[in-house]
Amino acid sequence: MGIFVFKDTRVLVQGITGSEGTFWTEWMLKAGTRIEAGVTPGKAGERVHGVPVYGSVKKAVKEKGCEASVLFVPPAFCKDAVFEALDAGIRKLVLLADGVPIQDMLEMKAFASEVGAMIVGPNTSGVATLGEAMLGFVPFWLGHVYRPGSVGIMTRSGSLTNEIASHIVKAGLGQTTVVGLGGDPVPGTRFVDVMRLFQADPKTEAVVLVGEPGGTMEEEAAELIAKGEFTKPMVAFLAGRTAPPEKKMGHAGAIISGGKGTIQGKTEALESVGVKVAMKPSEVGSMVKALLG
Amino acid sequence: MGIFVFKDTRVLVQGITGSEGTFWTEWMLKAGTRIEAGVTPGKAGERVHGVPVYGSVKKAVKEKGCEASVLFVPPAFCKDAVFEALDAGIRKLVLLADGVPIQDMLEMKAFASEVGAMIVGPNTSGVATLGEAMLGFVPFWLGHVYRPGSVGIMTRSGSLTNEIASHIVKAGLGQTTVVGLGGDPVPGTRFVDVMRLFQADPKTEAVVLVGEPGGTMEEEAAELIAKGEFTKPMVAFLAGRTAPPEKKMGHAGAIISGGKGTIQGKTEALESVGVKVAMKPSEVGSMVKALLG
Amino acid sequence: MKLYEYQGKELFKRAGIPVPQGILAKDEDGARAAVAQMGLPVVAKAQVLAGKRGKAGLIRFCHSQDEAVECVTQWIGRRHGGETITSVLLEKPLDIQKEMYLSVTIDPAAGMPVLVACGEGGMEIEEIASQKPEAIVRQPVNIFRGLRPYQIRDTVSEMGLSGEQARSVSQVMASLYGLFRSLDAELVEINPLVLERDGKLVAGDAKVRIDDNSLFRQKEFKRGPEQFEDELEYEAAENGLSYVKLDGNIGVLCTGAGLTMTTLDLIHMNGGRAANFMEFGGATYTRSATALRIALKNPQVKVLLIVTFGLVARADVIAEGLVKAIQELKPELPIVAAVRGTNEERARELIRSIGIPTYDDTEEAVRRAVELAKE
Amino acid sequence: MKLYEYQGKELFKRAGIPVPQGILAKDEDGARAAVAQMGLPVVAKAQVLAGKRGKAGLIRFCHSQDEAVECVTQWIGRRHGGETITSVLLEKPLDIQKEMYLSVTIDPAAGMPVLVACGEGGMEIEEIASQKPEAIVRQPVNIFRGLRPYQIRDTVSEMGLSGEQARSVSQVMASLYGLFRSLDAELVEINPLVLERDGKLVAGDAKVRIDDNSLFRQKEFKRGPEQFEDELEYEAAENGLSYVKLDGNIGVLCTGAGLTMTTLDLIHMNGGRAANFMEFGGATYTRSATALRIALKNPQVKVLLIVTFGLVARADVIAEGLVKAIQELKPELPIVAAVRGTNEERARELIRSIGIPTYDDTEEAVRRAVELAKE
Repeated sequence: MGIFVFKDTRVLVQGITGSEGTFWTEWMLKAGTRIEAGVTPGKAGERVHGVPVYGSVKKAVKEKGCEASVLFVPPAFCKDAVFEALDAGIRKLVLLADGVPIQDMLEMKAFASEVGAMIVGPNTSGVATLGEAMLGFVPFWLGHVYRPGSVGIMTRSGSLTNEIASHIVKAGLGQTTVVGLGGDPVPGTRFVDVMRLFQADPKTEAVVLVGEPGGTMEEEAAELIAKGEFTKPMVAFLAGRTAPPEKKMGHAGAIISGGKGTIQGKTEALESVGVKVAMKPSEVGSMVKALLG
Repeated sequence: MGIFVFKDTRVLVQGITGSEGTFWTEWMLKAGTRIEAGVTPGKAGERVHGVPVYGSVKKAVKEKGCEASVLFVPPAFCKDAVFEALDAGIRKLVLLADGVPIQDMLEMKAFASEVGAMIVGPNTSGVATLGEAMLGFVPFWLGHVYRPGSVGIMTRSGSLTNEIASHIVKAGLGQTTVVGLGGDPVPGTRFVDVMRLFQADPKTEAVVLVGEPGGTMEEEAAELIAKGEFTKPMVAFLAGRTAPPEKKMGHAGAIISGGKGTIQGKTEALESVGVKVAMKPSEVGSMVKALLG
Repeated sequence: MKLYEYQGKELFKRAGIPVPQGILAKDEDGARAAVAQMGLPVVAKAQVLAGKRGKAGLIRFCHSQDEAVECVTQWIGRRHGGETITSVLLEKPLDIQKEMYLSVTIDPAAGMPVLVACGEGGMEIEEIASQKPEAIVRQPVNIFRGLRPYQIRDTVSEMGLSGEQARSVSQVMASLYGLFRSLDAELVEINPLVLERDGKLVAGDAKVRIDDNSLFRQKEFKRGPEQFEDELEYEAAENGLSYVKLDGNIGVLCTGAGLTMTTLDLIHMNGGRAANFMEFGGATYTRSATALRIALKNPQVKVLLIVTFGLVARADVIAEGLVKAIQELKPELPIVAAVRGTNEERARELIRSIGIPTYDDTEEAVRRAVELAKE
Repeated sequence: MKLYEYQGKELFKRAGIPVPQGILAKDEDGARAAVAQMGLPVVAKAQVLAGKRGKAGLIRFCHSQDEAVECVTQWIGRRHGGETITSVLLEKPLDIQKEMYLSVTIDPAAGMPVLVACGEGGMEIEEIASQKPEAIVRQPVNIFRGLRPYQIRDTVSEMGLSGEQARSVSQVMASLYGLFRSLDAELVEINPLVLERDGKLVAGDAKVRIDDNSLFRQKEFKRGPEQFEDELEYEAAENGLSYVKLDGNIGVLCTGAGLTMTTLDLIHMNGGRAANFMEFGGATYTRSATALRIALKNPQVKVLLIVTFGLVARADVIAEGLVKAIQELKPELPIVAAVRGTNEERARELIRSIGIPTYDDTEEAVRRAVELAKE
């Protein structure tokens, strides 16, 4: 099991004929991902690593029943591609692009929430359910970093996640699903959304949260635990303890965040609800192991 | 019982301090309607026939828990008033205004369908559940026209509905709920929507459809019956058998309607699924009576 | 309200949709000047709001200045579908390679704007729609999100277009949708959308219909008498009344469109012929008086039939208005009335007090009116 | 990117939001001309992107032309928060009756635009927010439906305004939201929004921040060096790199913001001090080379620490780029590397081949770098 994407999830690759799309399609297939179709306007009829290419998402969904889409689409065109996918009935999306205009993201979020869809990203390395499927570019092939197991990872970072994941493996454990929320200020999916899924997944026994300064996602995670809606053991690692304070969006930013966002505040919030906060990446593995007894 | 509005439905009157709003609030109260609050921006604190007036729908909903709203608002401001009501959580609306811009109505429909709300109207005389509540200006006080009973009425007309209703009473029957869909080309609620409600209402034993030329609402009603989703006895009266053909919206109108819209076509569609179509208003009462055995 | 072709093309031009070079002529001088400026040949197109202008011979290819002048001078003043022609559009002819169809309108059942397109287009679009429905592409649009690039892409591809043609049709679609929204239109239609031999795309015609309910904010447009088939219809509309002249002799005054149509149906079933459709709200004295005055202006009317079943308006209020108007206008013809609703007893008294028979039943009143009309 | 006050006010003016009369001066002549044109007194406001300008004495009330000239000539060229002042805005002073606060920004948790308003406003808005939070009105906006009249009405009423004040603040709100959308802004802020004694409403200041990711379509704005606290930051940004100069001596090159911050944290925990934050994607040779070059430009750097854990980029590709750059630049300082990810064995070989020690473990590499920096 795991969450979000499974070996039988029928996946669409938007932008499959681009160089990135083509390159990562091969790796995603190797991860076991059931890629049923690709879409690139004007390239209908082609094939990429054996995957048939359609000119529109609607056609791909109609013919192949795709349920999830991973988008290798340049930032300027993400909004259109996401709208197209949502309009065609896709309800799980992984948006990899770095550089998506933030107001486009607001529109995508609004549309997704209207129809009850989940957008992971943008600016993420994607999602991998180890041993089942991978959407994006999580390096599942590094055996000393990723392997099937019982720990769910949700993260705002890319490379750091590999570092953390490698310590989980070093501790003799493995992962269920790794979800990269992405580094943008308005991610499509937040920690709390992923926690609800991990809570419901019987195979995930513990969850590792990889956080950063800024925003309120870590504080929301703590609130969800406080409300009793997430009850599994959790270890957090927060990068940026010594980072200079975030450049704020005028007074409005401070008003909106209500003073949240510092690593100190996040650490306190998480610890107050029983989350173990690691000070170094190398501590994460042993802390999880200890929690799982 | 009946449908849509009941004696315990907490009702809001938007535009309550206007002359129409004030006049009809008194009648609606007389009909038994549980009017909890009124709204007119800038008139918070006033009272109309004892009903407290708020400055915003949000406040009225918060303080009085209103679930339904009837709008005595000029056409130019209906969109804003409906958005305000939907945003505040109201899910049943009766839009009385005649002259609402059609694209405003498209926006209202889109918002309503996003949140699962029902807008009856515009350009309607409203909704009355006899003996329980009335939203709009259905003349429930005319005892030889309206009285509690077992027949649901759904109609595109105003005065004609009184004529038809009077023949139902003449036949010794009465009505559950009378729903005026309104005379505009894009009504917020269609025959099929009302039929689903009547189907679920145990007190409604038969339904009378009052139709007109143009549009496809009568044809959709026939389709719903054909699909087995509406199974109660139905009598239809269609006005405009001798009316000159509708002025079409260019070729596009014909393409969109697919040639539907004539009284002849509507009659055939309804009769083909067992609906009795009356030729004169005076026949409706006896036809319903015959169907109810 | 409908706009003339030349008005629609003016709007198209502003929105960046290419239109043929053209000049509006209103008289002989105008026609000569237009030809002098544009050169020959030209196409003369009478500016009318009703359809079927081609079949009526009101579009003509002119090889000489005299021919153009002839069209203008002969057409102007002529009647077509109830309206009088007042201007002729002279245009450079198009070098047609292919005709397509494009419109944005409202799908009432879905309650959404819809883009309708066809790669084949031309005059017979309705025929294509019924015989080859798969050639017609319908793209419903979420009004909040607007017409999106992927929808345009899908539509153009379903029209069978690619490359430069696809690109230029896409641009026209986006502009057309923008016009639809900004004009509060019920319809914006290009039929045909012409692809010329040199690859250029041009709107061959322009049909624009603005939502009457939006005229309070669409201040550019004013509804004039040319929008109506009859002067009386215009006068009625200006007074908030809905009037359509028919060819019978029973003048009809009713409340509500449904009751009015039913009354007309009943007249027909009883062997009579109505002189008009007339719906009056009846909320005020003035309205019923105005309605009466307009109905009586039709010289065909032999009998007046009044049928109301008050809703917003009280029956006695309507009756008072009618009585006042009748006393003032003193019509010299029989009147039959069925006035029902709140306070109908007093209404009946009032009407009877000036010697007009009243009925409780619409069908009875209609029968009596038909009898009187036959006398 | 942030805009200067004068740019923001120019945009406000275009959007119909009233701003004080003002002239931008860049030198003595400019200052004299401005005063000559506007009369006295004037307020001189240094144009800087950083905040706290008032506390730094960079806003001054000038009663004479000489005072204004003094501000302009003394301020220009001065440094404030990492930037050099290049212009001063001279404005007619406002006759303040009341100060309010108004902004449109993004609520990241809700993923929605939000209108933030306060009827009390002024300099201490953040203080109000923490001490009297009920005075701050937040109005989330559905981005498809936009800021609706009823939301403006509610906000203005919660601000405690009515009558003419309510009307004019409403107009400013609608315009401000329009600006927010059309500019792809992260923030448009008026603080203070001044109500003058004669009842006129004027934007006392203007803070506008455009989303960098939207600059490809917001062609009016170009990011220049003034947007960065340091020349190197600008150079890095122009090369798609994220660089922040810090005050330590360990130069850092990492992939990913999270790993970079973690490396900085580890350096700190081990008693060292980083010379910079530097995140390079590492997808191409050039990027790692450029990153290296920029990091070495800081003369404080005594040790270079490279930490990567390849994601999109293969470790060997990153290593190749680094090796090439090191061979070319020949830096005369110790380098420590922890390069992991796909093909890390080959990466390690490559790096070792030029005599640089590599580590498997980030924490070990950091410890070694800190040791070297202390030598």
